Amino acid sequence: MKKAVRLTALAGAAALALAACGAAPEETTGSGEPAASDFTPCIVSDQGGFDDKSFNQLSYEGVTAAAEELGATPHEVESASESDYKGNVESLVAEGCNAIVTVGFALSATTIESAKANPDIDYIIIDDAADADFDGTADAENIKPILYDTAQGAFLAGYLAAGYSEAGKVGTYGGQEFPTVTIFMDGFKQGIDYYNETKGEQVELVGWDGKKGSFTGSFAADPAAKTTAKNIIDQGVDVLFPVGGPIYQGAMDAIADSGKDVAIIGADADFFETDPTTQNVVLTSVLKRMDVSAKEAVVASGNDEFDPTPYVGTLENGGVDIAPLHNFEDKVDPALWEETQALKESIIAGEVEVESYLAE
Amino acid sequence: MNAPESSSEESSEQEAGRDPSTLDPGTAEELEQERAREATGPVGDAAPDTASRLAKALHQTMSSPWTVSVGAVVLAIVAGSIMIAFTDEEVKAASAYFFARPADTFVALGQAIGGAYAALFRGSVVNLQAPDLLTAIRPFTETLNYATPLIAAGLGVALAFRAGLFNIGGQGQMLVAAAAAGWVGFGVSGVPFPLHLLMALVAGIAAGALWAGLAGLLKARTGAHEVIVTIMLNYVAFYLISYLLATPGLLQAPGSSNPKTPPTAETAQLPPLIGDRFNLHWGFVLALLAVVFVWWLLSRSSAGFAFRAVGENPRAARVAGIDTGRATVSSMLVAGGLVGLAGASQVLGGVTTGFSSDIDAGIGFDAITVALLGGSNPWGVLAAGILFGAFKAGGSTMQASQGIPSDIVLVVQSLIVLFIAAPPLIRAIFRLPDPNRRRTSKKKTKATRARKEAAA
Amino acid sequence: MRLELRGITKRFGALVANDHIDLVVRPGEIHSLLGENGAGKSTLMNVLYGLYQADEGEILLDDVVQHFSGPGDAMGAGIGMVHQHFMLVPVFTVAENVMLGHEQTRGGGRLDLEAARAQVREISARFGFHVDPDDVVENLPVGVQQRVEIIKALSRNADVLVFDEPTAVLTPQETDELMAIMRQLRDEGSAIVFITHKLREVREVADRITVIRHGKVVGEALPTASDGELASLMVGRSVELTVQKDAPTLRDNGLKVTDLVITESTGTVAVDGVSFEVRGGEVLVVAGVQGNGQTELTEALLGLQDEVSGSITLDGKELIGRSVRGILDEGVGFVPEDRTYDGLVAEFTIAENLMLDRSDGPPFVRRGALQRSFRDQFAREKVAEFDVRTQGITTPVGRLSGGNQQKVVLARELSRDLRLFVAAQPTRGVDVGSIEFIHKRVVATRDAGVPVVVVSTELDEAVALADRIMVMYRGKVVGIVPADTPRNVLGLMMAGISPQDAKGEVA
Amino acid sequence: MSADQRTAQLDAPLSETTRTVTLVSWKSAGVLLAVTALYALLLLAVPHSGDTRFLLSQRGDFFQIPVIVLPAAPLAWACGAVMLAATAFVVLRTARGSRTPLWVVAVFAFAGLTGFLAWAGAGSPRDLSVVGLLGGAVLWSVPFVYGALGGVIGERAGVVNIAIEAQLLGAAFTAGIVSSVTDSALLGLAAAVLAGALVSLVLGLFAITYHVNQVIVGVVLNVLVVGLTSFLYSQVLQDDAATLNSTTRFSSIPIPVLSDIPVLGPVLFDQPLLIYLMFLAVPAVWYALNRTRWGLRLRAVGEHPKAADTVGIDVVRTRYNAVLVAGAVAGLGGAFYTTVYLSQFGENMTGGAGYIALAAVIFGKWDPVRAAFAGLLFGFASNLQNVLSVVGSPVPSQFMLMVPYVVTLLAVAGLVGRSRPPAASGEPYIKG
Repeated sequence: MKKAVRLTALAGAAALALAACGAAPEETTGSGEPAASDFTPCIVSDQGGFDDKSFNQLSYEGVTAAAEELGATPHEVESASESDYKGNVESLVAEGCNAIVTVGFALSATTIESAKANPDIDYIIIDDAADADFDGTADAENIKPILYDTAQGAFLAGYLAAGYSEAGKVGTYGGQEFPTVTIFMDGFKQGIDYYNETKGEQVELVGWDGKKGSFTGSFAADPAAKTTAKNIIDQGVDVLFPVGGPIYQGAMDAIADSGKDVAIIGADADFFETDPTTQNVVLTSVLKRMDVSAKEAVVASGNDEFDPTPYVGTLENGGVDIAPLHNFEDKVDPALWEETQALKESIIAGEVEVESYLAE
Repeated sequence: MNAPESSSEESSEQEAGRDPSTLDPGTAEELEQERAREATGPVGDAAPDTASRLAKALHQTMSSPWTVSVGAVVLAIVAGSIMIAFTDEEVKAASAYFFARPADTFVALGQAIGGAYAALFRGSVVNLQAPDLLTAIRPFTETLNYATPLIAAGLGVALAFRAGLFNIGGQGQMLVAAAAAGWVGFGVSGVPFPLHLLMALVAGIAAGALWAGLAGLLKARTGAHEVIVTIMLNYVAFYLISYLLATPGLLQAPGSSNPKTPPTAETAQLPPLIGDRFNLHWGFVLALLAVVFVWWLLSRSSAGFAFRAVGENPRAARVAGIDTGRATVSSMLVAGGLVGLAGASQVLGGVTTGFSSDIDAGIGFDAITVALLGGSNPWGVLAAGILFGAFKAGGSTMQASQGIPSDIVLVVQSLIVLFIAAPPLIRAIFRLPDPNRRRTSKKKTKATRARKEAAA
Repeated sequence: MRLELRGITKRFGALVANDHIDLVVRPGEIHSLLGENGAGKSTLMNVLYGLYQADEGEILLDDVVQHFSGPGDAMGAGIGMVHQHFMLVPVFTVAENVMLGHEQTRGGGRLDLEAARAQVREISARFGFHVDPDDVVENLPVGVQQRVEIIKALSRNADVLVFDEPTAVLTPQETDELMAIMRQLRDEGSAIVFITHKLREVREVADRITVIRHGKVVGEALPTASDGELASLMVGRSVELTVQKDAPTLRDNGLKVTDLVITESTGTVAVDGVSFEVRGGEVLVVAGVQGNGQTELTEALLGLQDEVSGSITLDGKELIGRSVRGILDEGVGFVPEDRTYDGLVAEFTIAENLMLDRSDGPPFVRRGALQRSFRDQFAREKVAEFDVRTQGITTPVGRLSGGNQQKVVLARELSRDLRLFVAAQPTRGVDVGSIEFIHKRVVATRDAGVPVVVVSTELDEAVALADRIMVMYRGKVVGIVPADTPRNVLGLMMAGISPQDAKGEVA
Repeated sequence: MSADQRTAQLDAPLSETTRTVTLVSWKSAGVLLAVTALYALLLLAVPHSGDTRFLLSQRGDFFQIPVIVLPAAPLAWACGAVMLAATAFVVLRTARGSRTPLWVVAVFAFAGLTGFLAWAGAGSPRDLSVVGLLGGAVLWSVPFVYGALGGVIGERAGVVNIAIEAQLLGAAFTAGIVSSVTDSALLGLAAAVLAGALVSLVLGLFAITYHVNQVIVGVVLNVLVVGLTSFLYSQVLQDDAATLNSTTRFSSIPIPVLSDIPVLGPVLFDQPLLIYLMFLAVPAVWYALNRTRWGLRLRAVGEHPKAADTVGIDVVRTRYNAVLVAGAVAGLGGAFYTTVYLSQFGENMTGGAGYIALAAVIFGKWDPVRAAFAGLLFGFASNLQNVLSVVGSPVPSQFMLMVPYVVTLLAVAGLVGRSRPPAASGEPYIKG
C-alpha cells in the first residue's frame, strides 16, 4: 500500500513538473493599466453564495461589470450563515469599500444597521426594500433598494405556457417559500387564469394554487429538485416553470429521464444564453435583470451619482421582461406570441393588472 | 458504537499525569509488569542529577498534550497554506513557468500565503492599519464575539464528553434554544430590561437542556445510542424550526412571508460590553461565567464527580451507588443548557435583527472540534473557542481582502481536530517523544467494553 | 517434535518479564511450567506463540531455529495453544471457530463448512469429546468450550500443545477429564506444555517440572517432589495457606435469602431458587466453578440485577426492589468480583476512589460541593490503615498493583458501618502478601459481628475462610456444608452432585 | 477406563442444563399503541372527505390500469381498524410472553401508510401515483442502501463507519468530475468507488493504525470532506462547469417482459445499471459476509479480534480490507447522485444521507439485508413528502421531512427491540 501511495505521489509530481515547464512572460514594467480608480465596489452574498445561478450570481456579475467599467477592483465576501452577515459587512467596511451591494432580504437588517453607522458608504440592496419600520421608504438615506415586480414577466410566461400547452396542464415549483420566489409563481398563475378567462380554456396549474405549492426546500440542484420536478411531470404537464436558481437543473434531468416532451421556462436569466444545455428545452425565460440594475447602481455610485431612490424593475422600465423564444419559434403559434407581446403592452399601459406585493 | 472515551480520558490523563499502564488483574503478564514497577520504584521518581532532570522536563514538555495541540494547529495551517496557494491566481500564473523562473512562483506563494495570514491576523487580533486605537483593537473584540457561542456550546459538548457521552446534537439544541429565547425575546412585551432578558435567557437555556435531556433520557431508559439520537434530533429540530418560521403566528415575523422572525426586543437584548461601537456583548461574560461554572461543576461538585465517574467507568459508578441513568440524563441536561446558552446568546446578542433556521451557523458541530481541541477541559475550551472565533473573524477579512474562500477555514478546522485526535501521528511528524512508551490503550478498550455493557 | 527455548528474554520498557529462560520439551512428554500469578509464564508462552517477539534468545523446533512474526507462523510450525481466556468467537459455531484462519473453500469462495464439520466430528470422536460442530460457542458450557479450543489446536496438526492455566474454569471432575486427555495426547506423541500454579495438578500429570519466578527459571523438579518443596520454589519462601481464626460467635441478625431467582436479559436463569441464611459473625463461602451463578447472586445482593424475584432480607428489611444507593445505605459492603470493571475508576485518584460510594452527601459532600480537605484526610488515614503502598493519595488508582488496588476497595467498603459484607473473589490476581492481609481483614469483619459472604472459586481459600460452605452449580444450591467437609466431597458437589451422593461416592 | 466411559459419567450432570425463559418487552406494544392513537387523533382532528385517486400505472405502460378512486374517510378508518387489530394482537402476544413477529409490524405499517395516503390525498384532483411513490422510493433509497451496506461491512469488522456521509459526498464529487471529463458514466462509477475507498483509507489510518476514537474520526471526516469538496467545487468546477460538471449519466435499461409487470415492473425493472447492481449487491454482501472465508474472518475480527489474531489472522489488515470495501460500496451510493440522478455535482448535495444510512445500519441490526430494507423504508419516507406536496398534502412539508428521523428515533428507542452490535465494534485492536 505504501508503494502505491508513493507511486501516486510521484505521478502527481511529474504532472506538476510538466505543467510547470511553460515559458516565463516578459517582465512588464508598468505597462499594465494601474487601477484607474480608488473607488472600491464590494458585494456580500447571502448563504447561497456567488455561484447560486440566481440573484447572488447575477448581482455579482453586475458588480464585476461595473468595476470593470470604472477600472476598480471589487471585493467580495460570501456568507455561510446568517451569523456571518454582520461580520462580513463590517469586514468590507474595514476594507475601505465605497459601495456595498448586499443580496437578499436576509441581509436587510444588517444593511440598515451598517448604513446608519457609515453614512459615507453607498449601500445597494437587492430584492429587499430595507424597510424594517414599514414606513414605505428605506430606513437609511444611503441605501438604494432594488426590487423587481417579476409577477409581470411571469404573467406573460403563464399566458404563453397556457397557450402552448397541449396537455392543458402546466407546472411550477419553487426552491423555498420566499416572497421573491412566490411572486413568480403568483404571476404565472395569474397569466394562466387570464388565458383561461379570455380563451374559455381549462388549463390547469400543478404545483401552486396561490397559497400552497411544491418547494424543494433549498436553492440547490439537489435530488429533491429533481424529484419534485419528476412528480409534477408525472401529473402530465408539458410545461414546467422552476423558480429558484439551479433547481431547474433537476427539472432538466427529470425531463430527460421521463422521455417526454416537456418544455421549461427559465427564471431570472435567459437560460438559452446562460446555459446552452437548455437550448432545446427552454420555451422562454422570465428575466429579472439584476446584473443590469446592480451594475447601473454601482456605476452611478462610482461616478458620484448615487441615487437612493428605490428601483422597482417592471416590464415598463425593462428591469423585468420575457426572453425571446429562440429555438421554440417554430413550435409556438406566432399568433400566441403576438398576443403575448400585446399583453405586455397592455400591462405596461395598465390595462391588465398583475397583482403582487410590489404592484402599486 | 461507543462514546468517545479518548477525549475524556486523554484530558484526565493530562490532569493526572498518569502512567496509563494496564490493570487487568486477570492476565498474568500484567502482574509481571506491576511487580517490576514496584521493584523499580514509582514512575514519577525523578533522577537525582540535573542533566537528566532537564532532559526529563524537556521530555515532559515535548510529550505533553499541549505540544501535540500546537503541532496539530501548525500542520493544519500548513495544509491551509497549500490550499491558499492553490487558489491564488498569481501563484497559478507563476507556477506555469516555474522552471523558467522559479523565483516568481516563490514570490507569488509568499505574497499569497503571507497576505492571507496577515489578513487573518488583521481580522482577528489587531488592525495595525487602523486610524485610531479603538478601531485597531476592534478585530479582537470580533474574535471574542464569534467565540462566545463557540465557548458555550463547546462547554456543552465537553461536559457530555466527560460524562462519557458524545453530544453531536449541538445544532438541534441551539435551534430550539434560539427559538425559545427568540420567542420570549420578541413575543413578550411590557417587561422591563433585565427581567425580559433574563426570561429569554432562561427560556433558551431550558429549551436546549430539554432537547438534550431527551437524548439523555432515551439513552438512559432504552439504551439508544446518543450519537444516533442526537443526530436525529438535529434534523427534527431543524424541520420543527423551519415549520415554526414558515407559519404566521408562531415564529414568523408578522406582516412578512419570509421564514424569518421579528427582531429581538431591546429589553431582551444582551447589552454591548464595551460600548456601542463594538459588537461584543455581555454574552461573552456569560460564556466566561459558564467556563467557571463548568470548572467548578467538574472538579469541585458532587454532581460533577458523579458525571466523571460515570464517564470513566459506568460500571464502577453503578456499583458505588451512583445512579448512572440519572447522571446520564442530568449531564445531558446541563450540556444542553450550555449549548442552549450559545443559542440564546446568538439571538439575544449576535443576531438581534430576527433570525431564520440557520441561526446555529454550524456552531453545534464546531463545538465538537472546540471541545476536542480544548481537551474537554473548561479552560481548554475557552482557549480553543477563542482560537476558532479568531478563525471566523479573520476568515471574513481573508475573504474580503484576499478573496480566499471560507471553505479553507472549514478544512483547516477539521484537520486540526483530526491531527489532535491522533497524537502518534503528530509525534511521528514532528519526531516528538512518546510519553507512554509502553502499551497504552488496552485499558481503554476495557473501559469501552465496560461502558458498553453498562449501557446494555 | 522437540521444542527448545534458548535464553528467551522479553522486556516491557524497564521491566524484564522473561529473563534468559531456557526450556526443553520432548515429544511424548508433559512438561509443566509452574509459577505464581505474574511469574512470567504467560509472557513466555506468548513469545512462543508469536504474539510477542522476544528481545533475545531463540526458539528451536527439532533443532531448527524458528522465527515467528505472528501466531500464524507458530501454528504453521506445529505449535498449538489452548488459551487461558478462550480464543473463541462467541457468536460463531464450533465448526466456524475451528476452521477460522485455515478455512477450506469450495467454488465461488464458498466456505466448506462440511469439511470443517467432518473434522470436528472426527477429532471429537477420537477423544470422546461429544462436541456438536453446529452448536454456537456462547451457548456451550465452559468445559465444552475448552474442548473446542483443543479441537482447534488439533485440527491444525499441532505437535506441540501449550495449555495455559487450563483448569481455572473447570470442576475437579472436568479437570480429571482434561488430565486424561493430556495423557492421551502425550501417548500419541505430542509434546505438551502445561502451565499452572496448582501444585496438585502438576504432581498428578507432569513428567517434568520447570519452576519460574520473577521471570527467571529458578529450578527444575520431578513430580515426586513434595507440595512444600514445589511451593517454596515457586513463591521463594514458605507459605502459610491457613487462616487463623476462632470459632464463630453467631448473632441473631443477618442476611436471609429466600427462593431467589435471577434472570438475565438473554433469558437465561442465572440463579434458580436459591435460599440460604448468613448470621452475624459467620463467613459463608459460596464455592463453585466460575459461572454457576455466584456473580449474579452477589450482584443481586447489591441491587445490580434487574430481573429478580424471591426475597433478600437484611436484619428483616427487604432489599429487593431497592436501588443500589438504598442498599449501600442499609450498610452493605461490596467487593466486586472484578475490581477493574466494577470496583474502581482507574483514572481517579486514590482519594477519589475512596469516596466513590459516598459522593452524594456528608461528610464528603456538603451543599453539592466536595469537601476536599476532609476527603484527603480520610484518604491519608485509610492508606495508612490498609497499608496501601503508594506515592500519595493523588496517585491515580490505575497505577497501583492489583493487591494495592484491592486494598483500596477494601478500605472503602470496610470504612462504613456495615451490616453485611459481600466479597466476590477478593484475592483473585493478588500477590501472596496482600492475600494474607485481605484474609485477615475479612476475618476481622466477621469477628466484629457482621455477616460475611465470600465468593471463591479456589477450594483452598474456601476451606480456609469459611465457617460454612455453600456450593452452587448451574444456578442452584447443591448443598450447604461445614467448612471441614472433605475436599473431594466438595469437588464432587462443584460438579453438581448432592452432598449425600458425593459422600457416598467418596466413601 | 476408556474415554467414552469417562464422558458418559460426565454427561449425567451436564444434561441438567440451565433453565431459560423468554423475556418480552412492552416497548413495541407501547409504540404501536401510541402510533395508532396518533393516527386516530389525526383523522378526528383534521377530517378529510372526498375521494382519493390512486394511479397504478404510468402512461406508456404495457398494461394500463384505470385510476382507482376510493372514498377516503372509510378507507382511512378501515386501515385504522387494521392497525388497532394488529396492536391488540401484539398486546395479547406480549401478555402471553411471546415476542412480536415482524410480519405484524409490517401489516401495521402497510395499513397505516395506506390509510395515511388515503387521508392525505382526499379530495385532491391530482392522481396519487403509486408507481411514482414506489419508484421514487427505490431511487431515493440507493444512497441509503449502499451507504448502509458500507456501514454494515465496516462495523461487522469492528470499525464504526460514521464517515458514510463523507464517502457518499466524496464519491459523488469524484464521479461527477470523472464522468464529466471522460463522458463515461462507467468510469465515473469506478472513480466513485476509488473515492469512497480513499475516504475509508483515511478513516482506517486514524481509526485502525492510530487508534483514534472512530466516532470522532468519522464526524470530523464528514466535515472535512464537505469543506474540501465545496472548496474544489467553487475553485475548480465552477470555472468550467460545462466540461467539469456536466456529467454523463446511466440511462434506464428496461428488462424485457419483467418491466411490463403492472406497478412492480416500472418500479423494479426499468432502472439504471446502478440500481440493478444494488439489487445484486445486497444478497452479495450477505453472501460474502456469511458464506465466504473473507466474511468469516471479517466477522471474527469484529467480534473477537484477539481470537482472530491467535489463529493467524492479521487483524489490522483484515480491518483495512473491510473498511476499504465498505468505502468502495458506499462510493457506489455516492455515484448515484452524479451518475444516475443528477447531471451535476452540487455543494453538500448528499445532505445528511450518510447519517440516515447509519441509522439504517442500526435499524437493520447490522445485517445487510435488514439494513437494505431499512434504507428502502427511509427512501420511501423521504419520497413520500415529495409526492404528497404535488398531490396537495394537508400535512406541512416540514413534518413529512421529519418522518425518517422520527422513525429512526422510535427504532433505536425500542421498536426493533434490543439489538446486539458486533462485540468489538468501535474498539481499536492493540496487539498483546
